[in-house]
Amino acid sequence: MHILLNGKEAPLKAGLHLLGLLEARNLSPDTVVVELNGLIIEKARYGQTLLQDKDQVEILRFVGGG
Amino acid sequence: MHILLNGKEAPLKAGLHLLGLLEARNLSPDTVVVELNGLIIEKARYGQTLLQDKDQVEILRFVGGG
Amino acid sequence: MHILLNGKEAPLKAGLHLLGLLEARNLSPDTVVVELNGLIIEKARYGQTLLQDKDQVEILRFVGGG
Amino acid sequence: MHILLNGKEAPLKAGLHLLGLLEARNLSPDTVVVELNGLIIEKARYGQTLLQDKDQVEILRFVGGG
Amino acid sequence: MEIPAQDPAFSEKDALLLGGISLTSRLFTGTGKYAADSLIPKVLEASGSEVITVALRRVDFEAKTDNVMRHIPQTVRLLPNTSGARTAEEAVRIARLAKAMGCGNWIKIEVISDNKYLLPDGYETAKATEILAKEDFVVLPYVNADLMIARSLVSAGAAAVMPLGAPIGSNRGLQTKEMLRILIEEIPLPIIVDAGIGKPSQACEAMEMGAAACLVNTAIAGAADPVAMAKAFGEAVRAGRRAFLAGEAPVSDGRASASSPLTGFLFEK
Amino acid sequence: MEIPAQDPAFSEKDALLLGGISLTSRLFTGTGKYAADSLIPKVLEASGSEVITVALRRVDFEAKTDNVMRHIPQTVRLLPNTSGARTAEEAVRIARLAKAMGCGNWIKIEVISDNKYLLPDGYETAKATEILAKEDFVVLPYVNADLMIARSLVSAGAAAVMPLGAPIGSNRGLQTKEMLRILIEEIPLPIIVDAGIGKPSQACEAMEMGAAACLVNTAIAGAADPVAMAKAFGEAVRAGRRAFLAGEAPVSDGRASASSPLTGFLFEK
Amino acid sequence: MEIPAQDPAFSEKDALLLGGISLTSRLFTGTGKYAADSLIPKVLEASGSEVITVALRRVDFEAKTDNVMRHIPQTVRLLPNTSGARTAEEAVRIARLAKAMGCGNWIKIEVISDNKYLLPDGYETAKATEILAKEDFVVLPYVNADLMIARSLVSAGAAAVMPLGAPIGSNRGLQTKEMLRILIEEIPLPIIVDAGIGKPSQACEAMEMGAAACLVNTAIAGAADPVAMAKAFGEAVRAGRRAFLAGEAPVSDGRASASSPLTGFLFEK
Amino acid sequence: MEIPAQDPAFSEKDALLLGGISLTSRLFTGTGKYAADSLIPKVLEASGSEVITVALRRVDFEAKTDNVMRHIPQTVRLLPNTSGARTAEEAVRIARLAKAMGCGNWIKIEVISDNKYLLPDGYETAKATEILAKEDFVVLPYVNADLMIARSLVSAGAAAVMPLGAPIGSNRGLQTKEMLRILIEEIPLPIIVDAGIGKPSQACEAMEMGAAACLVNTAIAGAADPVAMAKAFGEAVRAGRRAFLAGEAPVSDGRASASSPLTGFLFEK
Repeated sequence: MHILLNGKEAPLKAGLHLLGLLEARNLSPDTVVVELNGLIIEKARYGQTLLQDKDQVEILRFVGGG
Repeated sequence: MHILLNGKEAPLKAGLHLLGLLEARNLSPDTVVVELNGLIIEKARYGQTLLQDKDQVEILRFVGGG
Repeated sequence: MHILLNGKEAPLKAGLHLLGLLEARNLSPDTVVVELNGLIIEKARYGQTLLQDKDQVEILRFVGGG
Repeated sequence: MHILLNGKEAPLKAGLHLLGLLEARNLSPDTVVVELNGLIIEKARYGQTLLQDKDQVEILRFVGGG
Repeated sequence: MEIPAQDPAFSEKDALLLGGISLTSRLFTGTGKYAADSLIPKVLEASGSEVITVALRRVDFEAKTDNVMRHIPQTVRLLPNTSGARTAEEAVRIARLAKAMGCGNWIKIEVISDNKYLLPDGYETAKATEILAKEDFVVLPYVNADLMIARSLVSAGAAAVMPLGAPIGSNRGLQTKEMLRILIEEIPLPIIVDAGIGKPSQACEAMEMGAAACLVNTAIAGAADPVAMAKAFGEAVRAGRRAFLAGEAPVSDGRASASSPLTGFLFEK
Repeated sequence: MEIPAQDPAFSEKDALLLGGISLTSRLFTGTGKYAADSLIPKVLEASGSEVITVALRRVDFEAKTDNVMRHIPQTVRLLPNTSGARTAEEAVRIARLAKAMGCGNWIKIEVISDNKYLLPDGYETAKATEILAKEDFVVLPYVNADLMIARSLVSAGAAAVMPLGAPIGSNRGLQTKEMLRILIEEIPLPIIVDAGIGKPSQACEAMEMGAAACLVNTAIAGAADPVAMAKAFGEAVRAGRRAFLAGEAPVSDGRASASSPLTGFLFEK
Repeated sequence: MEIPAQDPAFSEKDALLLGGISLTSRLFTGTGKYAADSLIPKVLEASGSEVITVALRRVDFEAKTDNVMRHIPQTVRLLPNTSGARTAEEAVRIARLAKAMGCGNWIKIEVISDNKYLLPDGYETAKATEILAKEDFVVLPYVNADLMIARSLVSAGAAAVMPLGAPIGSNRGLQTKEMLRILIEEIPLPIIVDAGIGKPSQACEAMEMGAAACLVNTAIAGAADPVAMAKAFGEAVRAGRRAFLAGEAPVSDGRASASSPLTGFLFEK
Repeated sequence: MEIPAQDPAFSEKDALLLGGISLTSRLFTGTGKYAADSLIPKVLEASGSEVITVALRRVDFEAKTDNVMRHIPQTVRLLPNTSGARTAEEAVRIARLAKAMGCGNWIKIEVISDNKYLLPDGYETAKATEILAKEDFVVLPYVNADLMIARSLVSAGAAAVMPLGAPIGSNRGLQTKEMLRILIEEIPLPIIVDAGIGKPSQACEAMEMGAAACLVNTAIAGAADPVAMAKAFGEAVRAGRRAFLAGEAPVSDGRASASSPLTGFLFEK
């Protein structure tokens, strides 16, 4: 099983939810926004959102810009 | 009977064709373009195009412009 | 007897010194500078400097300028 | 014997006049102007002007300039 | 009318190809605002202009007006404009009427809904361009100096792009210079600076920058001597084009550079 | 060499009288910095220039240099400069030597002690002008665009005033425009813009402002194609002069002004 | 962080109302290109800026990058941009994601498909503006200085219009001045000059012209001392605004006007 | 009067040393043309200016005029000018009279014989400077932006050089920018731009270029609200100076340079 994470393929462990994915990457939910298959996921639902094979996940955050 | 000629009402004599209208106004067909009810009329057909009550006629020509 | 005061003729009373001239015009010595016949007179000497017939007196002060 | 020719020392042969100096350098009198010890020499007198020890000779001509 | 003599070598090598024809002169002129239309042929002759704009208007039955076409020689290319149009649709209607006049298929698209600065509407202009280019018009759209609008005109099939230098008739010159330079560099169509050019030196500069041509009306028609001014513009446009081709000398960032030799001075020791 | 054909009517009516002669062309050219002096006659022919500058230098006995005079037709007026002079005295000495060359009595006074920007010394220039004018030179002094210096040159007997637009050879254009305008208005002598003109459009603008002539060297000599650039400058100077005489149309303070009629629109109700 | 003390009277009377809040400072700043993000709070403090832009990017799992938000005090208003968007659709998507970050509903719309000059696409920008304004975003669109585009943004519900002075990051100043002036006059929304401002004097001039605010990034981030430069921009923007309100003295068309009295001279007879 | 609070660190590090004193403010102000002299202390306070010019005139016995000195706090440095002088001799006479007023030994030399443009006479100014510098005046000569004149002032013992930006009172800005830049680079004395500055942005730009200070009169006195305008000029001069010290970011020759990252876009594949 794989997901497409920020445009790149990444292996997916069964039963992983979004919050787990963030924790695995050392990312605090406060500092990012997540889009799953084109839909924005509310921060409150990260713990309930299970990832599935071929999910497209975008994790973004603010960076310096003009 | 009336036509709308260049946006203003004008009386219409029965049986008048476009060429007659131009001649009555001293306009040479070569120097104008005519739109009848929104359709451009070919110069060659001015003599055959009879005017009817409530026709909208636009007679235009080139003027100085930038 | 006359003096030339700021370019204009003015009558001169005998025995008048510079300080008297200033006082007669309600001018405080602090606010002006005086040139007598082309020489600058020190403020301390206004009381001793007698005016004579045909003296050229210039009394100037600062005004707004750029 | 030497002359100072255009700021540099040059050996002088006795009896040389200006015209000879120019000819020796392949310069046509028409194309130059000559100053001898600070005085301009007329072209007509080049043949008569004998050079002497320590003469300061300037030979100039027009060049491209703006 | 005689086209004034020009350097033949120059013209041959450097024609402007536009709408399938080859133009020797890179000065386009307008016919508006002249004290008398009879000046127009003289202006054309003096300027050497081979392309001339006209507008389309209702015949005014009250006024005994002159027919401007009497004053335009058949040798020049007519470029009717769509002045009066406020939308793409209106511009298309005027363009079709203009073509029906039988004087060719060139059209200058002007879509303007702003009455104070007469600034063009790029989006409507692009829409009209697309429609008319498909109907085999040679479309010359008048637009703001905007790269994205210009690119949309390329896609729409324009024959050239005509960005403004300043508001129409203002004579304020190349106020949009920064963007004109970008258009000239980036757009693979002739860039013809239209509107705002007030002096020959400004037309000259546009050409030096690489513009393909300039369109001038008010600055000529409003001059005290329009015919002499027309000639001046013709010369200035040729000068600017020639300078562009000749390759300008580099500009210093401040320092001087002697034009006379720095050696051989009389006073050197 | 043939002087290129010009509008005869224009020339007759508008000659520049300078030093007792009447000039048709208002473009003066320099002879410095050319890749080869053999370009000079072609530059003269292409530009139409009738006045040309040269410098005076020591003959270099080591180098087999060309004689620049071989390339200058006798029909043009020679304008030697005093480049190299750092004081009035040195300028006077060079001027007298230049006159002794037998090519006329015109002299461009340059007194420069600044080696970086080559900016002229107005006071020394005025002193040299006064001395040389009394010796019947036709004196054309090169100066900063400074009204009081220009007035001192008038008193000193100059034939014209030649203010700079920007440092010599910089091609930076009319940086001193504000002061040039004042000189043109206030000084009762021809104002000939010298130095800094880098493009034909800048020469054109100087002429539109009312300058009597322009002197150009580096911008022509440094162009990729000097002969074509010379022709461009000739055209641009004529264009600018013609525009000045033709009376420019007024410049708007911002608003547009329609060039096509504002009535008779198809869409009026 | 303390907002630096400002003239209280000035601020109270002259707040900029935008998106329902009242801003004391009319300088908006960017957060891009800093040598270290830790400079950002110092720049904010020095400049007094109360609105700050950020971009939205994919988290880079390879790089151990800093979180820019750690450096942005909560007292300032966050203005995320849609950089990266090439179409209205992409801009809308980024805007929604940015809002989901929970830092407010302001959005700077940037739709750019030109990689060399980074010039914005007005039509796509207007489309995105319309969609987002309906979703209760406070929309600040970045566009070319084009009157018709600006009008379409008014209709679309923009909170302000942000025209460019010159290409992003170019530091070339107010190259579009002619059009900025027209936008300020004609558009009933705050005009915030964004992009191209390279020096405090240019920001000052924009404010003198009547701009509502300026957005500056590269000119601060690229300075040798960004914090000092931020302070300079803050002062310059206040100076320009104050001058606008104070009513500038009239500009002469050329003549002088003595600043000292013309009577009472010592030398009068 | 209180001098408004300024950044102490900034002031300490960057004082302008002139005539033996250390100045915190780099804005010099004039006292001419005010609707009422009672505005002067408010203008001083708002601007932070520490140097102020006055003129010397004959007392007018007919008019009951105010004494301007009543409105000038003793903490500011008085800079009398020699307005009215047409020669060096007249300027020297006025300078000595001004010094005899007992308000210090600073003098701004103005020698003007041109009544229309009020342009200064550099040669006479240098002569007066030389005489007065030997008499221990702190001499600040007002001159055209001319390198050779400025050098003669250095030799003559001037404390600073005060070149004009445009004619006095014209509010036309930094028309002499090209030459100001050269003076700032080449002259080892403070360059104080005097005359012509019409807007805070122009004063700011002069300071960014490296001018040591600006002198402003008409632009403040002629504003609708002179006190607010004075404050604006004070801020702008500080901003410009700070920018000069902060090291400006480089200016592009045309291209853009993204201020947001060019990687990590949402839409990358």
